[in-house]
Amino acid sequence: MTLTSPAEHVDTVVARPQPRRGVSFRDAGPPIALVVIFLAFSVLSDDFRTFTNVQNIMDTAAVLAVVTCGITFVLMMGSIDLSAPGLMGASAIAVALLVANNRNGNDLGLLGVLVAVAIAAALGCLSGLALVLLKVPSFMTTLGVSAVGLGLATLMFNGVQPNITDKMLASWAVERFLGFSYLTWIAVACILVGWLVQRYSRLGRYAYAIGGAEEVLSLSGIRVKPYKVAVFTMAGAFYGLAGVMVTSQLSAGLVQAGRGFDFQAITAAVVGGTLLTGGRGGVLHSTVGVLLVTVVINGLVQIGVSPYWQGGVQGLIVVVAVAAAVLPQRRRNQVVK
Amino acid sequence: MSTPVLATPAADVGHADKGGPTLGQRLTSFMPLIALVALLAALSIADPDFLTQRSLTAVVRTSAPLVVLAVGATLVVLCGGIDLSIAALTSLSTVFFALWLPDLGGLTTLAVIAATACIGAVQGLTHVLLRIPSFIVTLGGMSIFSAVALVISDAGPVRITDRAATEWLTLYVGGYVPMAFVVAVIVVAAIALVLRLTPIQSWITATGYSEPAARLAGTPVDLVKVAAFTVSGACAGLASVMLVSRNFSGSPTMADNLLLPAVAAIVVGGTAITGGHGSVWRSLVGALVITLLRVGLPIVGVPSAWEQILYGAIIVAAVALTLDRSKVLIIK
Amino acid sequence: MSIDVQPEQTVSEPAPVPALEVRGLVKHYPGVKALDGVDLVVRQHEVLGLAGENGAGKSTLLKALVGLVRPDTGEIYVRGERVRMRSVVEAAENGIGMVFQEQSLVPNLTAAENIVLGSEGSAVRRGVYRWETMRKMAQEQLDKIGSDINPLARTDTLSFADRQMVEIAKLLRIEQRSQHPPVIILDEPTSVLESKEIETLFAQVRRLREFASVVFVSHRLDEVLDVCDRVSVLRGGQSVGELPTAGAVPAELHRMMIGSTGSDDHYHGGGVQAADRRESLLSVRGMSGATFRDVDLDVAPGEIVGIVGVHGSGREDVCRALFGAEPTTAGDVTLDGKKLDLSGTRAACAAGIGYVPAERKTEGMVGPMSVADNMVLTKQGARCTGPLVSPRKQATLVDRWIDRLSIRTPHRGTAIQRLSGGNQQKVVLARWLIAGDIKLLLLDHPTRGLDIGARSEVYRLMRELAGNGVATVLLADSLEEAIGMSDRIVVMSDGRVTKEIDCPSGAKPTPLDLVKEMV
Amino acid sequence: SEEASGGGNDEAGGSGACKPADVKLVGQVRNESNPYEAAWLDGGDAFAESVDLSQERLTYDGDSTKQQEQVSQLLAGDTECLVMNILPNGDSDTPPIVEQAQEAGAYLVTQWNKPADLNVADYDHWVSHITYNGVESGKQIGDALSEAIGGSGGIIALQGILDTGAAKDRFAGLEESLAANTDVKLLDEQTANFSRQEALEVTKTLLTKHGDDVKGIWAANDDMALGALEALKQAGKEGEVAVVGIDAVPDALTAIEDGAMTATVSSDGPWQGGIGLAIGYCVATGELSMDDVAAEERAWYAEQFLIEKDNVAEYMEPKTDEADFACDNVFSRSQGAIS
Ligand SMILES: Nc1ncnc2c1ncn2[C@@H]1O[C@H](COP(=O)(O)OP(=O)(O)OP(=O)(O)O)[C@@H](O)[C@H]1O
Ligand SMILES: Nc1ncnc2c1ncn2[C@@H]1O[C@H](COP(=O)(O)OP(=O)(O)OP(=O)(O)O)[C@@H](O)[C@H]1O
Ligand SMILES: [Mg+2]
Ligand SMILES: [Mg+2]
Repeated sequence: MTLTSPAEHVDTVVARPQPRRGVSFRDAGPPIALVVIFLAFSVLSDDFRTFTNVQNIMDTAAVLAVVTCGITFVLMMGSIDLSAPGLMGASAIAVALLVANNRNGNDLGLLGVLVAVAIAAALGCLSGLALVLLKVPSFMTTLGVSAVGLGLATLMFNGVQPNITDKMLASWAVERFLGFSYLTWIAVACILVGWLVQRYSRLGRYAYAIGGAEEVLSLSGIRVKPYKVAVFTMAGAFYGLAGVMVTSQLSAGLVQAGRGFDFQAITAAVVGGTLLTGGRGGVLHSTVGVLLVTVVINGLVQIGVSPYWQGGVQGLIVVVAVAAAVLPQRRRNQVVK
Repeated sequence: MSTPVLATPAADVGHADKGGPTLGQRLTSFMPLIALVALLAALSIADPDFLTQRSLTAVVRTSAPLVVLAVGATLVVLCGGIDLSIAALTSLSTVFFALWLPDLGGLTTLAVIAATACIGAVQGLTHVLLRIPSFIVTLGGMSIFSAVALVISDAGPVRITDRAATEWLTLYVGGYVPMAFVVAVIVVAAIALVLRLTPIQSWITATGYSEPAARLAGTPVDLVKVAAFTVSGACAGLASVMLVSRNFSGSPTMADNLLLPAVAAIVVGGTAITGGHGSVWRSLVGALVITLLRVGLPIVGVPSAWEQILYGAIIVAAVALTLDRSKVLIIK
Repeated sequence: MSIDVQPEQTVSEPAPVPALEVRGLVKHYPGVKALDGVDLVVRQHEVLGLAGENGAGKSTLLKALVGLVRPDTGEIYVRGERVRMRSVVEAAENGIGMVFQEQSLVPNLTAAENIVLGSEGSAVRRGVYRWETMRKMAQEQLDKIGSDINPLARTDTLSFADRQMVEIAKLLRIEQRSQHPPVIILDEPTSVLESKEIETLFAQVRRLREFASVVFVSHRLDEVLDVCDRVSVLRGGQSVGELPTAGAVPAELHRMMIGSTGSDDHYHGGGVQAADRRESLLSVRGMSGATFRDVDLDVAPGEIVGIVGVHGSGREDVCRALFGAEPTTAGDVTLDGKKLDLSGTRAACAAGIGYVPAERKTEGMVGPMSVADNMVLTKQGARCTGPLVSPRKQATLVDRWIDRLSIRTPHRGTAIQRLSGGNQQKVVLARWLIAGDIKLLLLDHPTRGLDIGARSEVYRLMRELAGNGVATVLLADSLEEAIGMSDRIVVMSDGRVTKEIDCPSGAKPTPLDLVKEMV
Repeated sequence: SEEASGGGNDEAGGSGACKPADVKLVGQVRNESNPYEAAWLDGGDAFAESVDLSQERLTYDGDSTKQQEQVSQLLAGDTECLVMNILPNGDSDTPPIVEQAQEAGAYLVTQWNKPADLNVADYDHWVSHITYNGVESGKQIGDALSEAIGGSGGIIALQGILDTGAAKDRFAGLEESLAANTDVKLLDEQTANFSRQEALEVTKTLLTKHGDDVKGIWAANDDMALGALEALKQAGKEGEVAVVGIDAVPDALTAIEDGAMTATVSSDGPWQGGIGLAIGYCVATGELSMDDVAAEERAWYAEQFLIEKDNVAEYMEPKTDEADFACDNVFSRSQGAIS
């Protein structure tokens, strides 16, 4: 009976909604918030709207942008990553001890940078392995690995501050190209790489898909575990590079090089529209978030908000920015965690 | 309406009382305790002096604020959210306590708890009404509370001179059991009891596992979430009173570093960070494990750098042991 | 067993090696024997139907065939060779692929990516995506089944039916993957499709038969008889026989499934007369929302009103709006003479409205919670004495309803996600009934995925409730169901109510009548 | 009244009669991952070795609660001959440590942080509290900065963690200095939480805000001063702006030697690590009786020096003299009681 029902004539083909290409409306919130906040500070402070300050903002954003690049892939999978402080600390100390420095005779130059990044990547890999093999939530594995990283860093630090004398590494923070420091360009390169990985590589797309529906990937015969591990490893490499960048900025390897970057990066990513539940957003979204957060911090100093209130006002602006950004997408029954 | 009677009888439905939780499943709920005992044993082997009554008393006394904080936040986690503001709120309320004590005297404790409960409720409302992820709301809350605490305390500790108001928390029940810990256990028991005896448990669980389904089943999802944040806030207030009783002062940054330990306690207890599965008892045990790690490792003589490495390794191992994976399908 | 048949295939032989053979498959779950020694033969180039009640073990059997379920004992032979399926990949290499009962697409990927997922071939070279190749590959698959979906659309922007087409398009990639004639398994592929799409699918199935074997599961027995060459029947995890479809009628098949004679009268007659509908229980005037405008609707106590309409007609959203789950911009809604608060689901529940959503897995039930907890989730009062939960009261209540609705579950404490789809649906329905205070039931595809027996029980239940004065709004699974069950049918199109048709027993309209109005 | 409770008892109050070998030495600082505190613990080790003991090194990660937890745990053990040399995380952390130590009968020396109204003389087991005069150091470097910029011009200030006594005292010192040098103008003040990295970022922002008006940078510690130096380097203003800090960490000394930095004030980590244990050890073993500890030696300012280019060479090598730790000499660096 059902089969023979003549209802088949019914399904008039309605004009199908064409898929959105490029920027969609629901992605527009954070960029608009960025522009609004930027304009607001420009009006409030003449010092803010100078080119030097824009340079300054970009330079300041560089390290956070690299960390956020890494964390974005983890968040895209729906996992979380708190290991940035430990991994950055380990790589900062490692690179300071490997390039020309005041502690030992090493002078590995770029190779030293690579080794430091590799150490962080290995630690990232460790979080990933603990996640997939021990089935411990990433929240915990990364927290644990962060502690391990800090411990390693403290061991390497061994009581004496390593200062770098390496010309190449020191120049990253000082030399400029087209008005911006090399570090800023490194961050731009990272964002570009991150974006290409996200859009054109299997790793990136699978990370995105894992956030959307992990079980479906297994049903399609894809082994997701290696990809998860790879994502954490890649994130670790980004943090490692960020640790190296901090070392370049400070001319010294600090165990605390990554302090606070975990929550800052997550905030930036979420403000930019990457969902903590995974499956949405991406490197470009996160970059907008990084700029937004940096602009707020810089702007508050520029307009002279009391240091006592700085943190509070930052927090308020972040909440308001996110509220404004989600406003157009509010739906009943929507899950917000 | 009379309940309808259906023609087809149940053929061979075996819903007799077999098939309840198996032994294995029961065992998994004891895993946190096993982890705790194992850790204690390891520490005692490393330093036999560690296993003394005085030392254990000190551990449970120390753990009380962490237990209370973790237990409050557990409710939020069970609902599928997270509360990152607990530590900053505790710091803020230590300042409240110290500032209000001269005027309110014995009522200060209640006033502080009421105030933090309200602050928690405001965060909850912001979360459900504005649809902002709890992570962001409470992250914002964290920095706002810190700023307020700095400003109202004039960026410094506020000493309390009248210790009578918190004296009771420093007593020992039966000479051995610290009152603060007894209070913490009572809080846990009370919350656990309310959850067990009322429908709230299933509302929270449903919200945590599947919010859309819970909502469409008419569960008061928003109410439950706001309530969870309120309790979490109240617990932060209580924890602050415990800290004040220990430190004789309020300070705008006093408890700031308790955030990650509290969340770690929740997860080490085996509560799923994604929501739904877990319990406040688990967080109690988790908090004890974390406290043992925080104080035990350095006291038995592990050097600072190795202490961090061990801490990292042990919390991961503890979660590997305690998390009941049959309840959490996908580990993110 | 010792069937070491010659591996080389000689098609000219009278009895060619079966494409797939299963012997003595057993699978235990805690408290259930999902498979209890199943035998199954899938011949080459045939469409084999698999029938059985909810929970008979069909999905479990099929999952065992693609390596998702590890059977306790039993053997699987592919083209005469014993194989051990350990993963979907292995199954695919053996030429076996499956469309799952619950949809399995990644919502935030494009349709194209979903189609090639896991078998990207040349679309991904050395880990790098080549979007154009991928789009072409996907387009090719979609063209095969005559779907006009844009391959670069994000999957979660597609309708349910479109997503099903994407699944099938994806499955057909198996042709590229195995050099042998593939075995393609479709577990209830039609339950969410509309007639036209079902036709397209069947055309595909017939095309597939040319070069493949197909295993097809559906609870619509007429479909099974129509498209299959042969039907195997499962009952309680055991094979109870098979039936050539030529000349068979649904009743015969149904008898085999349940082991006794079933009633042919699915819809159980009954209904209210037009005269009884003077005062309406639910009255909707000029309700508008994002996807519907100016909806007027009346439902009398004891009346079942079916809403029909094509995809995008807005009928789902009307239902959700009445339950407070979708915002409205205008309109007066009264229930029992009192103005209805549409601000949230809670108010709706309190007013005596019940809602059974179509997406059971994500919206209907809380998977990891027990059957009992799911059942009492809404009407907490029913298991409480005062404000406190009484475990004894809950046990009696839940067990009584498990009996009443013959829910197959090992225990009331079993997680609902372990039940078969049909049994899950019964639990969800029971949720609204246990307190006995329901006035209006909104049923969105309540029989989706239910076997004929269960469906019949749901119908009987609906009648029973109607008899007790409960008003029902039904979004039916098929036009026949709408016609059979409704006292009145409201046609919606493009967000508006376009027609109301009285539908009393004895003077039912034909599907054709409705279709004319729906266009 | 000055001779307060310390010597009240006939058993000489807190003075102990421990055998030297029974004494247990504990040094507790925030972490071992900065040179100053690592050197502090090493100084403690050096002292312990000199009396054939070993020091238990504790760190608490700058986490007040963790510090309290460790101290309670420590005091739950054997406390009779326990000597603790502790760096409390903040002012508010001192009272509970003191009370617990008093109750347990352990010998306690605290450094740096103490609420002003907490009186050491009220406790007989809290042997001593040592600190540097923050107002003084803040003023000294403020004056040095004024001089370096020629007595007039704009400066910016980088504050420490706002709720620490050290940060406040040092800033108060700066204000005193500014009151004396009226032509020097404080353009801006921000906190960089004693952190090198935060200082880098804050300074960069302030440099763009005030541009060439900035002639000098006052930082509440050397770490921030070093961060500010990096910021100057990145802004291409190396050498154009004078920078001062406090603590005399090795990097800062090097910077002063190189002329990149103007001044710092010494605080001697290794000495602090040793002296606290030494005082406690002397009292625990009875070599030093609490009766003999003068009231002004219960809470005192340690000697500090302004280090500038001309005298930096003297401080490049840390020199702790074992003679400093002899029981009759432990208060030799006192600059007088904390007022
Ligand atoms: N021709 C193409 N070239 C490159 N990438 C493509 C192409 N087509 C689709 N994609 C990928 O498919 C994804 C989905 O496309 P679409 O633009 O619809 O969503 P989106 O904007 O990325 O999603 P979101 O809203 O989450 O940001 C894109 O992220 C993009 O990476
Ligand atoms: N993962 C599981 N754990 C425990 N029991 C299970 C599991 N999966 C299925 N079962 C049980 O096995 C039996 C067979 O289920 P199955 O899903 O195969 O039925 P089905 O014939 O496909 O039913 P439907 O027509 O409703 O889809 C049911 O009783 C079900 O409760
Ligand atoms: Mg996009
Ligand atoms: Mg099935």
